[in-house]
Amino acid sequence: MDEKYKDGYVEKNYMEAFDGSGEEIGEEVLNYFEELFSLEMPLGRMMKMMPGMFKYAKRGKKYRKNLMNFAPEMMPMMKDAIKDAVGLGNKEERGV
Amino acid sequence: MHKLDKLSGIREEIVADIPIPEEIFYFQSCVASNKYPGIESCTLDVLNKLGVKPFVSEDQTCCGGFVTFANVAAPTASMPAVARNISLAEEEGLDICAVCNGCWTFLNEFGHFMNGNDEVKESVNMMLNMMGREYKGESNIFHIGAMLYKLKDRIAENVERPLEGLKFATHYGCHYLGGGKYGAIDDAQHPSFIQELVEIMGGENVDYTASGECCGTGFTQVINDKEKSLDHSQMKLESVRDEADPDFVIVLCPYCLSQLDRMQQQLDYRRDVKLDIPIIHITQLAGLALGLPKERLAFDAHIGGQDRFKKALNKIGIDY
Amino acid sequence: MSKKALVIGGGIAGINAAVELANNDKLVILVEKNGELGGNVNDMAATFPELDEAQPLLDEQKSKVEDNENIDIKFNSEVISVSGKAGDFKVEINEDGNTVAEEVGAIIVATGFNYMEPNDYSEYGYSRLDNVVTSQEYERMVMNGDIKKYSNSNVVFVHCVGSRDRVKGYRYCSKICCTYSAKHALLLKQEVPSANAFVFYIDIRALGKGYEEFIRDAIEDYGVRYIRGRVSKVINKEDTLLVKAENSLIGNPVELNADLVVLASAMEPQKDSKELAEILGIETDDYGFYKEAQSNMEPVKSSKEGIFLAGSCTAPLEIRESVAMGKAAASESLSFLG
Amino acid sequence: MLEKANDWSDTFYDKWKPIAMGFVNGAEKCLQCGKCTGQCPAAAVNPSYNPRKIIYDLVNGNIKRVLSSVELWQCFFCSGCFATCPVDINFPFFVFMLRLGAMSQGFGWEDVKQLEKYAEKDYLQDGITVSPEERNPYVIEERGDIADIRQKAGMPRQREVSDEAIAEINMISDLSGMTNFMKKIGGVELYDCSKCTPKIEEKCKSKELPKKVGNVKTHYRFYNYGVPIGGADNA
Amino acid sequence: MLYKIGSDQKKNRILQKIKSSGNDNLNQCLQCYKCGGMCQKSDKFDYTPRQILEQIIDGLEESILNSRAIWICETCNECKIDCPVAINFKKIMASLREIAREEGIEPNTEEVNRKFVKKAHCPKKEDD
Repeated sequence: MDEKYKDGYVEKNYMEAFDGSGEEIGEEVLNYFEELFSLEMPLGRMMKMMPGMFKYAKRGKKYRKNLMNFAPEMMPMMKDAIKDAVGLGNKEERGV
Repeated sequence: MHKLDKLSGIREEIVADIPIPEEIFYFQSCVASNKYPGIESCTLDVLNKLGVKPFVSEDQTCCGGFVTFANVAAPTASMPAVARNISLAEEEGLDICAVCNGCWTFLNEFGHFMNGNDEVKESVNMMLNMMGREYKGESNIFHIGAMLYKLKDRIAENVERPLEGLKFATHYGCHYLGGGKYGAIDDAQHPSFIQELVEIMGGENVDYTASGECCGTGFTQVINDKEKSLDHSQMKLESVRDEADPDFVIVLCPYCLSQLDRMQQQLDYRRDVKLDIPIIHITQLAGLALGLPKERLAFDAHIGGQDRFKKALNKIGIDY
Repeated sequence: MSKKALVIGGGIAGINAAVELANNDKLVILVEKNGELGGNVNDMAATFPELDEAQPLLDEQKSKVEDNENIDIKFNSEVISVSGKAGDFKVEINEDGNTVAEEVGAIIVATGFNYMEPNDYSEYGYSRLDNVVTSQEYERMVMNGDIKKYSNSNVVFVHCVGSRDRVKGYRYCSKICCTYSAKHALLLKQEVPSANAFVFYIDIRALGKGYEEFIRDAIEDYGVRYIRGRVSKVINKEDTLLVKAENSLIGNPVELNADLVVLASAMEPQKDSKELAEILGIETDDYGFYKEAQSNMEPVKSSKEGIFLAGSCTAPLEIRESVAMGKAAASESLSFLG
Repeated sequence: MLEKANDWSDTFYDKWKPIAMGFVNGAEKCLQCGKCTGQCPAAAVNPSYNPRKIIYDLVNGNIKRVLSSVELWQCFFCSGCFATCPVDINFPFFVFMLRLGAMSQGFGWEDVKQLEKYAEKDYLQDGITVSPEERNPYVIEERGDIADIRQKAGMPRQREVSDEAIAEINMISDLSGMTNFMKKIGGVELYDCSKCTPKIEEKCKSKELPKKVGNVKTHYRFYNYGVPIGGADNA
Repeated sequence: MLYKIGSDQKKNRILQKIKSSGNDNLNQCLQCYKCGGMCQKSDKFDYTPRQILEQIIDGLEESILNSRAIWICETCNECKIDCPVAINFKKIMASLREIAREEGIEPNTEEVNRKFVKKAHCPKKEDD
């Protein structure tokens, strides 16, 4: 029998492996999933997307053309994201 | 002998609404193109012979199912890739035909999911618009097994090399019948559509106890925990060898093919289990019956069961 | 108000309803679909929990009906149309081809149930494998002695085939499979002591008088092995059947080579229960069982006045309760008979 | 194995369902009947793997035991349980989602590390997950080079994926955060089996854990669902 | 791990030994786990008392004889007092320990109950 599984090694250690109670761990995992599956476009996420777009644009002319005709669609999204982030939008709507 | 007449679980209503197209988008599978090219060449020739022109596009990448379910790519990362692949077929206005259980289930599952969930479709299309593509979600995804079953009358007319005297066992794989149980043409527990095709082509069906079991890859277990995957494959292959002793085992998915094929050598090397079972894909079965030449069948890409290949193919007139 | 009553269905519930009405010197028309009375009890070898012979008991009930001149039994017949209201219904009955018109004061529906054919359960291979039978066929095997050939072999009884299943079956629990599976195991052990009996259950529901002791006797005295876990697959090996399940009290999967697999299939309403409901103008629930007026306070009244329900056409029931319901329906319908 | 029930988070499953966009639903309908474990190929070969127990723990909120368990990573993904389940629970999707949750808590990285090569080197660089390169020496000399077989079959020596497609999937991977997700893990670099030495074999087989993944501290997993009789040696 | 059942109970060595040692009401066990709930050492067990009973009936010798429970059991017999069918669990554990000793299976736990450690000088027979 492996040394690791003698007397209560499992109970002691898997409790210590988590630093927090069941509720906290549940919250953490839920926040992780929330952020993983979130569909809104906050400014932070858009910033993270920038390097990917530049790398794509660097690859060649026709890729830059694709990004160009995507630009008109991106502009309104950028405006909302910046407005949300900077907080220029009306306060009640964002429930501040 | 397989009791076919007693109870066939084929779902006629699903078979009925599979269209017989003139042209179809052939979705290249990664294991097929890089490990078993016979599947690709047979599919192209068989579809051409049956009057369906396959359209192959170099822009089509891997379905991304393996990297997603191996937890390296989150679903939000692979859903746009699936939408991108499906949008290639939509540009040509074609339906997609996949040769692998994994590709079919993955494209189908996420395809239906995106159609059902509008915000997801919007956010996916936002990413695809950057590349000048757009996912509309019109083209449906069919499995090559379902297409061959739908074209079984044409197969019957075009059989040039009847498979007399050859014994065929089947392994249906898990994802097409089990995972996609609401889209598949046959019942998951007692499938019989390959047996019908074999009878049309003149072969004889043999059955074995572990025919419903998984092939043993466990999707990533063969990489992460090879012993357990070998245990299961050994149980299955020994059941095939002892009870059915077939000339060929027909599979629906190249990943099952690679597992059952290569594990014979691993089992011989690691556990001294002597197995000599030829494993072929359903498209290679169709290629065999429709008289494709030896090179197009590409059986020399297979690892296990080479002597049995020689014996069986010589029996029907191919000097292998 | 007409003095006659109509009883649809000659099973155990219908028989008792007819006898009660006849003993109160009312005239009864008993409409029976098949050629003989008794319904599902005809296929029964023994009853539970006393395990005494079922057929003599049934013959005694049948003779009560046949010798009673107040009861006019119509075999191979069915009701075509019903009109009018409580107290004087006008009924047309198709008896062996020719239609007969009758005037009745009250109608008692006792059409009973039938065992579901588990063909959708291809994992059990019901009509595909030879040694996989339903509980009804097993009872017939016991009656005509086919069971003797299973000496020192394994017989497996599978619970909940078709019931408690949202995907291919019905969501309700058929109530008596737990008890009659124990009865089947006991019949097997008495007939063939050398056979091993295995019962795969999810939870034992002994919902009647003396049923729990009955099942515990089967486990303790007769050595029937009860394993908690629903059977996942029955696979056809060369000559035996490989039964795969999980012993969920330990958590390990289990394999067993069985020679006979008995499926306790669900009790579903009769195939034509919905049509008959339209003819009578009464409501059914979405499975096809007839709906009581009020499930607790008026279990015997149907949704239409003057029409009463008896037996397992309302829900899966054992004999004892069908008989009680038959008698209750008879007594309640008296007020409508002149 | 003491069940510290007060340590369960019983609202986890209900809150989780809407977040996971409908990928996971139906576990609350579970009858605990064991039909899935009966036919499960993984439960037949693994000493303590039991899908029914995993669903039970998830619905009751004992997520600490699920996320830190080795058994969660032993599923064969064959969806036989989804095919036979009387209440249609798509268990492989639950395992897939729970594995994502376990990775967020630092478990399971030794397995994902071995698979990361297929995503970074093969999928993103040449667009195909399974590369033609062979590592099994028997296959290399017995079967020979796949490119010759493809040529004999009258097909191009190598399946080409257009660089436009590769550019696009790379952009998708960057946009969706998959690239930096993989950078954190750092895949196992695979050795050439024909030039194998005991030292290389030991390193190749060992499943040492990445020290940290991003800011997530990594842990080894535990056999939480039963004593590993005979299974402990490769724990 | 998958295990096979169906061979008749005569070949089940452990069951026969337990039956011969006096408690043959093993199949009366309702699997209701009243015994484990009140047992003082049940948090240290790897298998709950009722799981051990179930495995005895099925003949899973390897997992019973390797389990920690048989060595940690305090033999206080409180479980027999509360058990609805009065299964003498203490005797069952005793015969399991005897079989484990005959087989020479080392207890895989440090917390072996002092009662079972036979001292060289101590003539007392174990358990009574």
